[in-house]
Amino acid sequence: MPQSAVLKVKDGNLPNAIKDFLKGLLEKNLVEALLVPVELPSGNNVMLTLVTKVEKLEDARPLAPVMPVNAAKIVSTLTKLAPSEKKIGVILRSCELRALTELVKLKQADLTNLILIGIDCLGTCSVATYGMFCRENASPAEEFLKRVADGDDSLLREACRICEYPAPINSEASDITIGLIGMDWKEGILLQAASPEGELIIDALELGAEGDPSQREAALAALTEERIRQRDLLLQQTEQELKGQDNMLQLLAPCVACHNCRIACPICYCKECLLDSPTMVEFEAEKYVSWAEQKGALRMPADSLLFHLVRLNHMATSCVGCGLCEDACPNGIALMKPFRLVGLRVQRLFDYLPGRSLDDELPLTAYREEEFGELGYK
Amino acid sequence: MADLDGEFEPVLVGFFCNWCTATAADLAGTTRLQYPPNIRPIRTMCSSSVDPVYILKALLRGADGVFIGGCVPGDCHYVSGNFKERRRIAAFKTILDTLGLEHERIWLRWISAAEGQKFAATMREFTAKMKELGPSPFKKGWSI
Amino acid sequence: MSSGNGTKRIGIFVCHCGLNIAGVVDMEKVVTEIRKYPGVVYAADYQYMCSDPGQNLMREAISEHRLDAIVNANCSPSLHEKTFRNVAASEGLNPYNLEIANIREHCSWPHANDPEMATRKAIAIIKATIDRLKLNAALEPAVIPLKKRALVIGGGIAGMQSALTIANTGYEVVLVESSPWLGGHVSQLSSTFPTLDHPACLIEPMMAEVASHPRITLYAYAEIEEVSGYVGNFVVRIRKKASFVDTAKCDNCGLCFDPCPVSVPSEFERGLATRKAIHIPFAQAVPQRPVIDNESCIHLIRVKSQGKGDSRLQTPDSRLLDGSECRACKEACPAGAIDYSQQDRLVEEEVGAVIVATGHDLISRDVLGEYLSDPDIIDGLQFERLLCPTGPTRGAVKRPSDGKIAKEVVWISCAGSRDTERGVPYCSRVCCLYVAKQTLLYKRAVPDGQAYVFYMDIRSDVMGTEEFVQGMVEKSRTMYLRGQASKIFRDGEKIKVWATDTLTGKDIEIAADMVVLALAMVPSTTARVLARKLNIICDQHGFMTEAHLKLRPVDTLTSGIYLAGTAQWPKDIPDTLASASGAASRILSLFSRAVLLHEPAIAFVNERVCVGCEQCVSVCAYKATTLDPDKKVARVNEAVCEGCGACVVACPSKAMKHKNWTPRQFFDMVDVFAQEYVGEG
Amino acid sequence: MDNLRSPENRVAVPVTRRALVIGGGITGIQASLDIADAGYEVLLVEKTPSIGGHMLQYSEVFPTLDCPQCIGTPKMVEVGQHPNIKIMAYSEVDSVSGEVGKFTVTIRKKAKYVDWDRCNGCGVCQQKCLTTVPAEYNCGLPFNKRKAIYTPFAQAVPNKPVIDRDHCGHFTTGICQVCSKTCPLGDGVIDYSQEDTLVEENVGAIVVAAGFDLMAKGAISEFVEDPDIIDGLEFERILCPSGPTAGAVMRPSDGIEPREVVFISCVGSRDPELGVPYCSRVCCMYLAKQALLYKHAVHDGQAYIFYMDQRTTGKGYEEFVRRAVEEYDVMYLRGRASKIFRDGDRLRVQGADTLSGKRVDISCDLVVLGMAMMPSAGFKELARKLGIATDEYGFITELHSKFRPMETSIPGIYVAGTAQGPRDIPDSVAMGSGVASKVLRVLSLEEGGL
Repeated sequence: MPQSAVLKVKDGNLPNAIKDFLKGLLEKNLVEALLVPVELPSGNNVMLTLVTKVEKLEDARPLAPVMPVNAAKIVSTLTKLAPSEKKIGVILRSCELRALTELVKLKQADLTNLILIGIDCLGTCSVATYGMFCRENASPAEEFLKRVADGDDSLLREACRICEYPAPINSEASDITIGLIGMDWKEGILLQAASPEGELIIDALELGAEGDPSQREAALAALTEERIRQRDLLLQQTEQELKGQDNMLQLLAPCVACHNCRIACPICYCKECLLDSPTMVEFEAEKYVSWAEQKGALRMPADSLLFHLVRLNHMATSCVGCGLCEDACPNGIALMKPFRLVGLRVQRLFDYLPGRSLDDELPLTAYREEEFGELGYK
Repeated sequence: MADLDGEFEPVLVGFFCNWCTATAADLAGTTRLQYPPNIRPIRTMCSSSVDPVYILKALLRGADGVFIGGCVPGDCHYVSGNFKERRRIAAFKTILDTLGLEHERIWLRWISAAEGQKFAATMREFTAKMKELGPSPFKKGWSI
Repeated sequence: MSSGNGTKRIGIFVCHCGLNIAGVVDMEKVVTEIRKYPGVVYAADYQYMCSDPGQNLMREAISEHRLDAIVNANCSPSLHEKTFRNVAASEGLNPYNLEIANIREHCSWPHANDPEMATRKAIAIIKATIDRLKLNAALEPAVIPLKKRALVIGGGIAGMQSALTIANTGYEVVLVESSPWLGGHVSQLSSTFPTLDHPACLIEPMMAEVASHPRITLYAYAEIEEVSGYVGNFVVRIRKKASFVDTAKCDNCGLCFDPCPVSVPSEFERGLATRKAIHIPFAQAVPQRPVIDNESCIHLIRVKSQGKGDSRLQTPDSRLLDGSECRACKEACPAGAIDYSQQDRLVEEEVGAVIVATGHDLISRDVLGEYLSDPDIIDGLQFERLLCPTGPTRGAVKRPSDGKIAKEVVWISCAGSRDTERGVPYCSRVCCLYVAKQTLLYKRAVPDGQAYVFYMDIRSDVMGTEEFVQGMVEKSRTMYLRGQASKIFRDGEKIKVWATDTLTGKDIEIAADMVVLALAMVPSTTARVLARKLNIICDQHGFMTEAHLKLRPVDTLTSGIYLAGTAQWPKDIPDTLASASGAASRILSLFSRAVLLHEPAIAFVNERVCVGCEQCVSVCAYKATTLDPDKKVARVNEAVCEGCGACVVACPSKAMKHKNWTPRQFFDMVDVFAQEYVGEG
Repeated sequence: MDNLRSPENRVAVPVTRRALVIGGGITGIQASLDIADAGYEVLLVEKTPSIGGHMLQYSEVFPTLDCPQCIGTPKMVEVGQHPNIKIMAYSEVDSVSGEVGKFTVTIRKKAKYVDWDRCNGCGVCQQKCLTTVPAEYNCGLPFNKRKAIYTPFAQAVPNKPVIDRDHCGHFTTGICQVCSKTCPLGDGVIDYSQEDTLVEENVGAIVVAAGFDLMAKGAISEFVEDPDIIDGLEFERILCPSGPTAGAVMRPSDGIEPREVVFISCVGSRDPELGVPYCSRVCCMYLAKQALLYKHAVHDGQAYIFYMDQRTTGKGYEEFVRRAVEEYDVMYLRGRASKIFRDGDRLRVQGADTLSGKRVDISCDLVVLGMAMMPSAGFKELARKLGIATDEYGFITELHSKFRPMETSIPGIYVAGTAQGPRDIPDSVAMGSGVASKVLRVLSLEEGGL
């Protein structure tokens, strides 16, 4: 069976080519439903939509450069209680695929009967920016892609500007990958299968000639290198700016304890967050007053630093850097950079890359007898 | 926070594993080994039951240092609790370190039930080190 | 006065311990301070609270002040927690409503030079203990029903010794042996060191007693299919393998053996003789009943293959297959006991405890490169068979290739043992001694023969064996050569052994008639699979791992499962029997209780909050936490949880909690300590 | 299988459902716990003032290097608090009569000169006592002494003191009454007039777990007496973190840290002429362990071990010795040391390496002798009182070394641990559990089942 194929782009219309590919999946009964971004009737946003009828794919916008919700969370919603009995195809960006892998390890999602379709992502903009961009452009996705490919990253969210994984890294978890990077979008894009089911799809869709991945790989390597450079630059700066209690408190000053950041986070999977639970927040007035007495005053709601540090402690090993926490903050706290920075450090400590493989053990439930020594810290 | 002479006396919280470090502390007492009185002992069943959130809570509320004492590697009463705790503390200290939040205030040490001497010596060392670090910045942070 | 749990009426009892505490800590100050603390309704101090007057003081205060929670401030909880909890219980309090504040070992003694600070610290410790106590739940030990019936896996001497010890003390035993007969490796031995007894005299009564014991249910030719449950309540599914002989009808007349056309190497004789497809291994085998081996019986092979529609048969004798079906044994049987249609049967047994006594095998010779597969290079167990008066040669030391008496025999100790490259790194413990014994018996059988032993260290460390080896060397004039054979190869009639004697530094060549390899002991092949079914751990070699090498050498980490004999590690017969009795006594202790009471301060799940992420499952060293497949929430097996609290830390939402060690209790204690200096500095 | 009565000789006698365990070391502790946990009463008789035995004296135990205090003291506490176990410390068996199922035992409670029923173990008397004596628990090492009124070690169970009459100022001079006067409980708790008392107890079965002692160094005449030539037990105390030197390795003569240490295996063992012919079974391992612990403490020190055969037959043992050689550069010399003598402030050990055939001459600071294990002192006398057979060295002869390793020549009296022969801790503990099953069998017999 073919490992890869070129998906021809008719009339130079890239969105249509991908849409046709998706329609093919439904028409040929390769999947019974598809979870894809679909343009809302309002015309200024897309949302993940579970599509079962081919007609409804007309408004599908798989290339829309916006991520209102991390798709891993939606897959968790769909499959957590019981795996799907019908075959569902899901389109996922790298950060969504990586988050999904983590959620599977955390038993919050089940891949049974899912066809995972990874797609290259050059980056996304905020929902607001996207809305504006839609008003200004007839084909916003194509225009956006072109701009980014030409080196203009001004529209990108900061998380995307430093994202070193524009392509899905987890080839074993996705069945098929739609490769855009390094391809001539007017001519054709690359489909790569990574599972028998992926191969079956390429075979069933009768796409013809095998593709040549080398062009994409070269472009991807260059892009990744550039992104890493950007990332290190930004994080280095972040580290200098943030060090110490005063700087941290400066950063968190606008925090009103709404905890939207944790709701947006694909890794924060708890039903009831410890930090919202009676254990952490229900105290008698007397207790609050005693804390106030100790330091002369007490900011209310209390414990903003505690909240963010405990959240980091819970999710840093699995943080995929999607940056949605920052987008969710009503007061615009720049959470992405410190979380990314801490995530990288903690992940390096255990040589762990979230989303790399379902077989990698979660660092905090494992141990090695010979590590770290007595202090617990290198 | 200061004793009668006005010298800084750190507030220290210790989580001691029931089977080893707490017993070593008993032995240190029984043998009348002297160490500074700053440490406030909390007995836990296993070092692996010390959640970083307890440590954080202690630090944010005004403790100047937190000590976790577990069994010597291979000796854990619950097979591997000390190893699991070590990973958690390593990760947690990395978080604090990255954000410049003085991870040096958290110590994890293995002290077996026979090591009364080591317990006393470690408490002396810990207290001295925390004195050297000075008061924790969280101590007066009313807005944390 | 309100508090975290304002309903408790708390009493504080501070002990002077003579001057041990009171000489340092200011008692009056402590009591005055503590009396003011929220929730405290009574506080008293006394010279020796553990003394009778002290305990009486507590009792009176409890009833007079209607106390329902108590902090005793005194010495380490390891000394008197039990004492004071008993006092509380005698007044009707739940023992978990009493906590100890250790102000002696952790305070007055190590801070004797600083009474001021020690007093402060004592107050802080007591206050923190009060706050923790406020949230203590009254716990009752979990009551676990107990099935007083034991399963013993393995019918060698370890298994039989365990089974008999338990059965003779009055409990029922289920004994499962994978081979059709009892006895294990010991039944193959010619004699035992150092006393040179015939093992049959000792194990045959044992086998007979097991087989006829009213309280032992014997499943020979059976395997453990599946084990579920936990201590006190295991459910075991046992596969009874088809023997194709109806034991109810068979009277063991033996008429079936001769007509059987199939001859295969006998396992019992370790290939030194043959047996038929229908066979018993030796005359005194227990139980007394033949078994048809479906791997070699051509009738059964044919039936099996026809069932699958497969005509490609590979049997020892293909002629017969071309023609008629063989029914030789069935035709010969006067009792009509042969039943080719018999099937494996699954039976279920409920037991409260399990002993694993699956024994050992010898390491496969294939891994030891230089040892040719030559008929005259045999292993120690084969030599036992040669020496045995009832063995294939009736005790004559004939070499397998041509039946000639072996005049020069070389023994090689540590064949595979202590060999990190090809074999196993450990010592097999019995080889040095059985090799010495074999050379002695060899000299008795072949007085003009010469024995050579290559060894690394002579390990005769069991009582009586040092003298045995020394005496034996003198008597038999065995040549002990310190060194390892570098090459063993056939040279015509002889087998040449090359080696270097490391004591003299000289190279040696011996032309031997026979070479005996003291092969390393390894766990039986099924050990790992069985361990997985039982949820116990194997070490890297496949031996079963004990709970603690020193202090719980016959327990496993899974409560209710114990180890006996060489399943755990190479052992000689006395150590095997001691460990088998030990495992039995652990079970007898267990069974002496009416029900099992389990420490109640263990983990529990708040199902409303649990998301089923299984982090608690991953970190539990005892597999006490599992996921409820229907509710998708964690579940704690109360019988198995040891109460370490690792799962609480692993649980991000703290749906998992540790009774009386809850996060809130830790927070409250931390708070007391961090707030001690309110208003200062 | 048990050596109870044969069926034809069975008589209807009531079984005393109660066991006597002689010896409070780890074997006796394990046996007592197993019997008591099964619901029967146990009388545990220990001749020293505390249970615990030799294991508590060790620094760390092979091959896991865990600390015996961590694993031993909880068991001791469990024994001390067990409702079914009665500890009679500082007591010895005086005589035994009767037979299986109904023994009568007379026990001598040695005079402690302290009323243990009233003493609460506060320890004031020990602080105030004016007389210091080398501590038996520390093998008489010079670093840390005990008082004339003492508990052998901090975690003793029972944790109550006894007066050592031979050294107590009251008995030697007739004047001193410091302990009595300073006792916070006042009158009569210290009782100089106390005498040995005999008590009679009925039991159904007896476990002998009297343990071992090391052969005295003086028994080997070829090695001179020297403070820096010590035995394995003394070195355990020196290595022990809670020992007299708090774990600092120092030689007894002057407290200096030894740079070179020579360990000699088989001193007395496997030596039919000067010592005993049998192998003591644990020396190979504990000397390897001591060499390793020595290297832990003195990184740049050098350890030499003279040995005859390396006997490392237990679980994880072989690997342990390999570690000592490969990771810690412990130098193994196969051969016997023939001579040790003082050379200035050092010692010289001369011997032969039988592998190289060369003579060896090592200058060192400390010599540790792996002395042979012997039955504990006074054991022959105990065996005589019990009427059980012993071998020529004094170990109890079991009924059959292969098949009845725990049964003595008298039905109802069982043996476990090193009283039967040298063995290590795992084997002793397993045997302690094993012997309990023998006892349980007797105690659970139906009326008339004997």
